[in-house]
This record gives sequence, C-alpha cells and structure tokens, in this order.
Amino acid sequence: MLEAAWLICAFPLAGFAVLLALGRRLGEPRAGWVATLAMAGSFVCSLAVFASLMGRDPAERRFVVTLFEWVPAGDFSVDAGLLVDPLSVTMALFVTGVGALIHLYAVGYMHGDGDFSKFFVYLNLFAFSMLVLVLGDSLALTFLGWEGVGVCSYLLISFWFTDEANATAGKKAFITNRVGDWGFMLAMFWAFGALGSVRYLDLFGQADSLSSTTATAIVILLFLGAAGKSAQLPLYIWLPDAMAGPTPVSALIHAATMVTAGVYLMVRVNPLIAVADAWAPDVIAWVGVATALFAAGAAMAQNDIKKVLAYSTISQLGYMMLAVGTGAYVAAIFHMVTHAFFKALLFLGSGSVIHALDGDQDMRRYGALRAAMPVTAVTFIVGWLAIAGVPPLAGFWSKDEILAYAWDASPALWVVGIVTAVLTAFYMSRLVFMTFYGEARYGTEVHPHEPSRLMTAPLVALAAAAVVAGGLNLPFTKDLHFLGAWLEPSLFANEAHLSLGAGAQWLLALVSMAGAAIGIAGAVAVYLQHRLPASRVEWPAAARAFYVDETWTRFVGGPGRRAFEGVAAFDANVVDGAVDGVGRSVRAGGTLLRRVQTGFVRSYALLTAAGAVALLVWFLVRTSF
Amino acid sequence: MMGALLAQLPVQTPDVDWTGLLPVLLPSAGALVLLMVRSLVPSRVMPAVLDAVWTFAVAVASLVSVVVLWQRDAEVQAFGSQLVMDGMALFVTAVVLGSVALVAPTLPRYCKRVGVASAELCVLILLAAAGAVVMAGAADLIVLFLGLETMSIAAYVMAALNLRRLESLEAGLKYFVLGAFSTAFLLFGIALVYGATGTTSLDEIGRHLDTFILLRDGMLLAGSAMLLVGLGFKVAAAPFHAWAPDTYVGAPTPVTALMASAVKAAGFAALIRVFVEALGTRADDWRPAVFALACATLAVGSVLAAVQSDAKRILAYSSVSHAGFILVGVQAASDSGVAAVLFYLAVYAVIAVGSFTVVAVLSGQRDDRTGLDTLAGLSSRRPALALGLTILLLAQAGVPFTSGFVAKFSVIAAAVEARSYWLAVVAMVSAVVAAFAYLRVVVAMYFRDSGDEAETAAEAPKPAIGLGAGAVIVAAVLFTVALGVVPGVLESLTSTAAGL
Amino acid sequence: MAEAVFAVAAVLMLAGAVGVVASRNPVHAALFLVQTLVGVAVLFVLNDAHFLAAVQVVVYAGAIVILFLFVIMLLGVDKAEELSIEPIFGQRPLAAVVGAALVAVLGTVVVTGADVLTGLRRAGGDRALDGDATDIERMGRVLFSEFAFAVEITAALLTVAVVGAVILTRRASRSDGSATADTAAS
Amino acid sequence: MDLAGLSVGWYLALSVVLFAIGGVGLLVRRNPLVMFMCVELMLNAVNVAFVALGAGLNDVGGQVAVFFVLVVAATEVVIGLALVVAINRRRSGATADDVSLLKG
Repeated sequence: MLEAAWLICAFPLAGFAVLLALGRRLGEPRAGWVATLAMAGSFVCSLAVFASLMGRDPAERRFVVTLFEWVPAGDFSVDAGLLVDPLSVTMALFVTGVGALIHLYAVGYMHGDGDFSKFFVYLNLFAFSMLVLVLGDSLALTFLGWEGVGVCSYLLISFWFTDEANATAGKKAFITNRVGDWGFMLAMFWAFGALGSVRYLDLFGQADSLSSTTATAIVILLFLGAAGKSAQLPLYIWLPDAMAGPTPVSALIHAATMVTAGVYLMVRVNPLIAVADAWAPDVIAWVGVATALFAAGAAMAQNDIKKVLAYSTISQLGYMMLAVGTGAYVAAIFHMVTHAFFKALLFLGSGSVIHALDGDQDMRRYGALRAAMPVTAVTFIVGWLAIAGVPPLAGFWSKDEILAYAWDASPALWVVGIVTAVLTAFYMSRLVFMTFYGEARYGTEVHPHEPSRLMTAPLVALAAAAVVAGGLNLPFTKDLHFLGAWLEPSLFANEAHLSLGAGAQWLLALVSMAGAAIGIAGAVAVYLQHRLPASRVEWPAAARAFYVDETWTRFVGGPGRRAFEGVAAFDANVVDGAVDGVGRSVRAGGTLLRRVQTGFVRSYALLTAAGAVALLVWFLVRTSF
Repeated sequence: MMGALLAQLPVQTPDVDWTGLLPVLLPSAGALVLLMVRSLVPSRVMPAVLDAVWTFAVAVASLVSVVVLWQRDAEVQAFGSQLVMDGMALFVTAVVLGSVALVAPTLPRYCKRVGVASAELCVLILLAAAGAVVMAGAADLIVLFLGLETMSIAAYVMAALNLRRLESLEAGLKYFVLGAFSTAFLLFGIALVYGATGTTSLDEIGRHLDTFILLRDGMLLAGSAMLLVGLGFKVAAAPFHAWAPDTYVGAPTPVTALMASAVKAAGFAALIRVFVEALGTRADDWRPAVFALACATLAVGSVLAAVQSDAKRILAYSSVSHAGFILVGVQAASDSGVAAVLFYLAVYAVIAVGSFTVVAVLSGQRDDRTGLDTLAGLSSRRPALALGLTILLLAQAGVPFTSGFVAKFSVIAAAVEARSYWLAVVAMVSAVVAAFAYLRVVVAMYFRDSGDEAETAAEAPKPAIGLGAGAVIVAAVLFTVALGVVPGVLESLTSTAAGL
Repeated sequence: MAEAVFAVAAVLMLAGAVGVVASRNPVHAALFLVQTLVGVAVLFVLNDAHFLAAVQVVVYAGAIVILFLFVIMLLGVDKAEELSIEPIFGQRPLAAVVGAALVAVLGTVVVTGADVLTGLRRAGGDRALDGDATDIERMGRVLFSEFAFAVEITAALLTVAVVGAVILTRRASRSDGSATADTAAS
Repeated sequence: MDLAGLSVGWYLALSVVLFAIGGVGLLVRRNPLVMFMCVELMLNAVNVAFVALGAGLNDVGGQVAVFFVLVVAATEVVIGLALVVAINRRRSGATADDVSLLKG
C-alpha cells in the first residue's frame, strides 16, 4: 500500500481536473459532491497508508516513493518523490480528514453562490497543494506545495472579489507570503550549496557535517518562511485580513491546515535545528510565545467574530512555535491536531452563525442565539471549552504539554504562556457569551435558524473529535503517549526530555486549570453579570463581593481596554505601517529613480558614459601594470 | 567546373557548409524575395496577409534547418572559422526564429489597424533575425559586430516604423542615438582586445589567454570593460538600460515583443560567447563587474516596474529586471550558468511575445492605449484574454507551476553553485518587489471596475483579438504552463546546448 | 619627418574635433568634421594603410559628409544653435567630468599597455604587413578568404539600411483619412 | 615594418582623446545632426586605434576591421539622417531635447 501513497495526492488533483473541465456543467450541488468525494477518497488512502505503516517495524517507518524526475538542472536534479513517514502521514490524515468535513460543510455553505463550482475547483487544488507540501520528499517539493497553497489562499481570500477589501486582503496575503518565501528559497539554496541536495533524507543524514553557523542560518531562514506562512510576528498581519474569504476557507486554510505548514516545516527539519546554535530555537520559542501573547491581547478588542477567531488562531500558532522552540515537537504536532479540530469547529460554527444572521459578523449585534441554533451552540461551546483549556477536552492536554516543556526551558516562557492562556479563556468566553447568551441584539427582521444537516453534521463530528482527541497523547504514563511513540522515527531522537517530576507536572496542570477558570470567571463577570443590572440591584452586597467584577470592569473598560486597543492600534498602525512602509520605500525609490529617466536622450547617454567609466575604473583596479 | 574556376583564383575561399548556413541564409533570402516580389507585384494582386504568412513560413523553414543541424550532434563550421553553429548557437537561433514565428501571425491585423507597412516590416524582421543568428554563431568579434549592427539597425528602423505616432519616432531616435553611442564603445573594446591578443577570433583569443600570462593586461581589461558596455546596452543592463523603457513603449507593440525576445536573446548569446567562452580564463576579473550590473539591473527593473501606471511600460521595466535575472546566470560563468541562461531566454521569449501580444490586441487604433485603465474590467469583457495575461504575468513573477519559476530557479541555482549568495539574495528580493508590479496589472484586470470613462469602452465592441494573435497567446500560455509542470524536456536541450 | 607629419595631423584632427563640438552652425560642424577625417587619413598613410586612407577621403569626407550637408540643407536646420544655454541641469559639468575620466582611465591603460604588442604577432601569412604584397592586394586576400563571411553580411546590412531609409523618409499617407486626423492632432 | 619612429602609444593616446571629445560632444550638443557627427568622431577614433594596433602587431586585421567600421558608419549615418528627416516632417527643427515625450 505504501507504494500507492501517491493516490493521496492524486484524488484531489483528479477532483480538481474533473471540476475544472466539467465543473460548470455539473453545477450545484454535484460539483461540491465530487470535490468532497475526492477528499474522502484521499482520506481513505491516508488511512490505508497509515495502517500499513503501523504494520511495520518503527525503525522502518520511513519510505520514499519516487514519482518522476522534476527539475534536472545539472547537479541540481530534483526528483519528485513522496516521503511517507509518521509525521507526514499524521499531517495527511488530519488534512484530508478535516478537509473532507469542511468540503461537506461548504456544500451547504456555498449554496446559491454564482461561482459554486469554481469554489470547489480552488478548494481541491488547495488540498492537492497542501498534500504535496506535506508529503514532498524534498525542500523543493515542499516549496512547490508551499507556493501552491499560497496561490490558492490568495485566490480564495479574494473569491468574492467584487469587494475591494477582499481584493486588497488577497494582495496583502500574497505579498507578505512572498517575503517569507524568499527566506524559504534562500534556505533551500543554502542547504543545497552546503550539502549538495535538498532531499530531506539526504539533508538529515548529513546534518552532522554542517557547521553550526550554516545550520543556524538555514534554520533561521526557514523560520522566516514559516513565520510568513504560520502568521508569526511580525509577518502575521495578513491572516486577520484573510478573513474576508468565505468561512469554510477560513476554517480549512486559515485555521486547520495551511497556516500550520510553517510549524510542520520546522518540525520536519528538526535534525537541522538540533545542529544549529542554541540561540536559534530560543528565537523560535520567544517569537512563538510573543506572538501568542500579542495576538491574544488583540483578540480581546475585536468585535468581528471572525477576527476574534483569526487572532486566536495566530495565538495558538504561537503556542505551536513555542513548542518547536523548546524541542517539544510531539507537543507541537499534538496541539496542531487538536487545534485543527476545535478551531475548524469554531470557524464552521461562526460560519453557521453568520449564515443565520444574514452575513452579519459584528458580535455586538448577536446574542441569545443558544435557543435558535441549539446544535451550533452546543458544538461551539465544546470548541470553546477545548480552546480555553478545560479538562478533559483536547485543548487542555495539548496546551498543558506545551506549557510543561516551556517551564522546563525557561520559567519566563511559561509565565507568558500562562498569561496567554488566561486571556484565551477570557476572550473565547466573551465571544461565546456575546453570541449565544444575553439578550438578542439583532434586528427583528432577522430570524436565526439552524443550518441544514449538511452543515451541522461536520460540526458534530468535529466536536466529537475535539472532545476525545486529547486521548492521542495522555501524559499519565509512557504507554499512553501514543502520538509521541508514533512520531519517534521522524524526530531522530531530537525531542527534548522533560526533567519535571510528576508532582511538578500536576502542579503546572493545576495552575493552568486555574488560569482557564480565572479567564472564564472574568468573562462571566463582565459579559454575563453586568448585562443583568437588575440582579446587581438585588444583591448589592454581592456586587461589593464582586470586587473582582468591578476591577475587571474598570480594568477592561479603562486601562485594560486601552491596552488592548493599543495593541490593536499597534497592529493597525505600526505593523501594517511597516509593511506599507516597505511598499512606500519601494515607491519612494521608484520615484527617485524615475527622475533619472528624464526622457532626454542626452541624459541617458550621460548615464551610459558614466557607467562605462565606472566599469573601466573597476577593471583598472584589477589591472597589473 | 565551378570548383576548377575557384581553384584558379588567387584567394583561397573558406569552406562553406551550406546546410549549416541555412539558418542565416533562409531568413535573409526570404527577406530579399519578399522585398523583390513586393516591389514588382502590385498590392491589389497580393493581399497584405501574405507578408506575414511568408515570414512565418520562412521562420518555420529555418527552424526545421536548425532541427536538422541539431541532429548532427557536432559543431558545424558553417562558414570557415567565422560562423560556428554549435549547440548554444543553434539553441539561441531557435529562440530567435521561434520568436519571429510567434510574432508573425499577429502582424496582419495589427498592421492593418495601426497603418504600418507590413511588407517592409516583415523584410526588416527577417533581416534582423538573420543578424541575430549571425550574432549567436559568430566566432569572430568582427562577425559578431556586423551581425549585431544588422540586427540593431533593423531594430532602430522598426522601432520608428509607426510613422504617424511621434512616440514611435522618438523611440527610434533614442534607440538609435544611444545604440550608435554604445556601438562606438563596443568597437573601441574590440580594438583594445585585438591589440592585447593580436586577433579578433574568439577561439584564438581564448587560446591566447589560456597559453600566455599577460604581463600587462590593462589593454585587455579595458577592452573587456568597453565590450561589456556595448553588449550590456544590447541586453538593457542597468545603467545602460535607459533606452529600453522608452523604446519599448514607443515602438509598435509587435516590434517591442521582438526586442524583448529575439534581440535580447541574441545579445545574451554574444555576451556568453565573448565573456564566458573567450574571456573565460579572466572570469575572476569580469565576474564582479557583471555582478554589479546584475544587481543594478534587478533593482532598477523591479523597483521602476512597481511604480508605473502603463501596462506596456510595466512590461518594459520587467523586461529589464528579467535581463538582471539572466545576468545572474551569466555571472556564474559556468556551464550550468549558461544552461540556465539559455533556459531563461527561451522561457522569457515566449512569455514576452505572449504578454506584448495581449497588449497589442488592446492597444487600439493608434497603438497607444496601453495604460492600466484600458485593462480595467478586462476580466468581464474578455475573460479568456485576462486569464491568459494573468498566467503570463504569474510566470514573470516566478510563481511555481509556470515556466518562469523553473527559469528563475535555475539561474539562482547556478549563482549559488558559483557561490554568489548575495546575488541570489538580491535576485529574490527583487522578485518580491516585481511581484507588486505584476499584481497591479492583475488587479486592474480583475478587481477594478471600469470607471465612467471606461464605461463607454465596455459598451463599445470588445477588443477584437483575431485568429493569429489568439493562437499566439494560447500557444504562449500553453508553453508556459507545460514547461512549469514538466521542465525536463527543455532542460535536457539546454544542458546539451551548454555542453553539460 | 614622420613625427612632424604626425604632429600636424594630430593637431588638425583634434582641432577639427573640437570644432565639430563647439561650432554653433551645423554646416560649420560638418566642415570641421572633414578636417578631422582628413587628419585621420593622414594618420592612416603614416601607418602604410594607403587604401584605407583613400577610402577615408572618398567615402567619408566625400560621401558621408556630403550626405550630412544635404540633409542640413534639405531640412533647413542650418540655423545657429544657442550653445550658451544648457537646459538639462548638470549635464555639462558631468559630461566634462565623464570625458576627463574617460581620457584619464583609458589613457593610462592604453599608453602603459601599448608595448605589449611587440612580438605578439605570429609571423608571415597573408596577414603580415611586411610581406611583398601591396597594401590593396593584402587586404583583398584577407577580406575574401578569412573575412569572406563578414563581407557577405555587409550585404544584409546595406539592404537593411536601404529599406530603412526608404521607409522612414516616405510620407505616412497610407490611409488619407487617418493621416489628416493625425496632422490635426499634432 | 617600422613605425616611423613613433610608438603605437602615441596613436592610441590620440585616439582616446578623439574618442572622448566625440563622446562629450554627443552629451552636450542638442542638434541631432551634430550628435551624429560626434558619433562619427568616436568611430574615427576607433579607426585610428585599429590601424595603429594593426601596425604594431604587424597584422592586416586592424585595417580589415576599419574597412567594416566604415561600412557600418555609412549605414548608421543613412539611418540616422532618415530618422531626423522623418521627425522633422512631424516637428520641424526638433532638437534631441524636444523629443522627450516618453519618460519616467
């Protein structure tokens, strides 16, 4: 079965080809079904590959399927091959699994859209590119998929391109990613220059022969690429804007799969990180944790439901990078998987809500939707508890593991991580309370309703996954470390080892549980209680007792809100400004250079003559008299 | 009989391999036949379409001769030791003739619309092609120079051919004045290299430098500098690029397409012949200079492309930035660098002809409607055309699955192989900047609604594409995408041509 | 003797060149050009290039300069050019700097490198200048043997020039309607 | 072949000066016809260099090169003058500076 691993990629490609040729003729909903079936087929293949890999000895769970010679540029020949190992199969499994569910959801969500079939053309192309990225056996092939997902993301963000904002957002994503891409490309060429190959297995086999400087440079450049794709500081700015795309796209690309590509890449090249100077992983960890805190802060001040989720995604990606930086590769992948489940769930849930409210995304006009949309509400609440870190849901286990490793690396990392966790619990609770609780603030002409079965079924499936996925990697005993054991062949013994005792781990877990509780309690106090002024009047003492409440209110309404708004403003002005600034400086440089292009032929001749003199001077320097 | 006569002559004429000469002979003879027929047969008997058909046929016939020569698998001494059709010469010849064959079908409709004399244009195109082929196969600096002049003078005239448009005349004049200026530099360079080595034959120059160590190499190096000025001008390398944007915009659009494809290819062939091959032993001296030229070209091309508001001018500056990329390959001064350059030339020639053909289709009665606003809303008026141009632009930006990606990839790989890491960095940064420029065109086509002014344009009949131009655009797009997916076909050819 | 001729020719030549650049009237410039060309011809004679000297005078000074004068008269552009104004800022000082730099750099290289030549040339053959053949015969032999192909290409070059000149100087009047619209626009 | 007592260096120095004068002339003159004359000056400088170097090398190659330079100079003049005529049809008395519609 392993030789047939190419089928995993072939299914979405076939779906893409069929839809490209016949999409318009198939029409709605058949085009959607074709795309969904292609994903399902791919998922089944992934399962089969997974099963046959399981049947092998752990040491032999690494297999390259060579497809064809791709770029035979002299010595730089690049074969297109697939690397089938536990890491890539894990990724393939959840990409195809979550992908199939989101495809299914999109059949319902995109109902009635004029470009129904085109949407699925892009979606299948995206899935194909993502699988090439994940399964490619060389940096070059991964880069190909990397660019492919970038283009699809660009196309899908600006899918409703009649809207100027969407077009701009698509552009922003494209440009920011190009910045990261050249980091990737440089790393690739550097690796080739140093080792003569870009195939992963060659690179890893010879990693020890690399000088630590070279390895560091490659790792940092790759991290630049990863920061672009996985929305880390300071290249994250495209992701919030990317929410302009249809919600299934946000769920699939900008939450579950594509944005995790950067994390995947860093985990993939763990043998290089192991050789690099110690400061390289530290940079990764600190960028990760800073991103996590920053984005969580920004999420507090958002009113657009998708923006909250977008910042939350950035924040969670920051956790994953933190894990990579502390050598907790298993934890990174673990959190990636659980996050894929609950974040896809949250996005799809928000899609249902937006759908129900006729496209309104402003949470200030939500409220009390629990009754109108029970399935969405229940599944959404599962997602909320999962991301907030409430045991025994999936998010708790994966986040806890990351925090434990962070403590091990440096308590400072852990402190920032735990603060982020409190904020996470707070803003997610705020989201849930403003959406599903309180009184209805939407207009009377809107009649929210539960979406069709097509859309709720994936919600239920994802919610179930979000509940149980923690079981993949339980911390209690070594035997329950399923994911860790499974991924071992891909990690080349580079996984960090926890030096904490069981007691310390329990203590940390308790602290993070307390953090989640504080966050949720704070939100309850602010967004549930203060919506009920009557009850306050009834319990003045309780109101006094709720000193916390007032502090929170004052803090959130006063300095806190200002701080969060400050973060948001920083985001809007400084960071966006920096990106715009690059554009502006190009523009300024261009304006300056344009002055040289005067239109006068004699000026051009002068330029030519000056160039000639410069060249002559250079050669004169080289001359031996 | 003929042989006996020749033997009596006091001069020993060189051996001529007539098959080997066909790539030069066919275009020039084709031009002369066309010129003669046109001046004898009245135009109402012979419709104007036939000029382009003839040009196309001649180009294809010459391409066939190239294929035949390629099969020979050995260097062909076409005319004594003056014209050598080796692998590289044949490949560049194919690029030149291929560009001519691609441009020819677009000519009839264009010439009729804009009012350019098609017969003379076709004659000049064929003669310019002959000159370009001579440049590619030149084994002597004098021959190289004459080929370059034949091509350039034809190009000066073609640039000015839209006589009713002042910009076209301006383009011709600027190109001519600066061309003549740089020719003087090139000639001085030839003189100095001749003085330093005692010969103008490229082979002998190479051999001379291999066997002797020059005690005083000032003359040789000054000569190389001057040669670099002259050839750098032809390929539009900064700071010798200033003519390119103005000339590209002013010239009739099909001519611009040829300048970006055939003329550029021939210029780079000459650059490789002179620097990589003849002056290969002095690579350490000239590589830093080419390095600087490449950096400047990349920067100027991409930055200025990003701030233009005219589609043709964006493409013109992007052509400058592509020249920078190709210089990156030249700078590597290695066989794999040459292979990468050849690959890039072929890929870019097709992309350039395709993109400029789209511009030509839209350029209107006077060939001057090329601003970004004319592209506004093209996606709704002509979705297929918009898609085609988008693909070609993405290829120029170097997006994977297009030939442009593989081309950029291979030149940068060659640079890295030659340890020119910084050049690779500059190249990639400039690719990011240039992406802005291409995106602006795409955005204009897809996302910008045609304003009130363009509203009338939308009501007006859609731009007529015509069979010839349509076929050319489709062919260019297919080539671009196909090579992006399976570049191996062309890579093996370029590797053979570069002697890898 | 030769030194004196060289000095006279050099002065004649450079003075002519300066005259071309500095004379306000294009007709005068053309006449100064003749002076330079004759000076160059004298230098050719000094180097035993008699054939080239003749060609230089006949073709260059005769035909080409006449062509210049012809066009000047045809277009009536023999008005004096105002040379005291330079519309492009900085053009003249920069041109002077570039010119001086060119002389300095090239001069250094060329003068110090000139004696590289000694003994470089392979002996004999049709190409040696000290053989018994006359100047014209020697050149004819080389042109039609070694450089036969180059001679052939000049045919293409001259064709291009003829066709180009004919097209460019022809009035753009293919379709009368657009031509009038054109003149109106300009 | 004796060089009549003069070393090649003298000729070359002369040639360089002539070349520079021609180059500077092209940069400072606005009349396109005079600009073309300046190009002729530069080409003549090249010719002087070729002949002198050929003499120094005892090789006819330099003279042959001059022959071709003459041909090319003639064609360039023809085309240049034709361009000037064509431009003067549209704008009479145009200087090189006047022809600057395209820029930026």
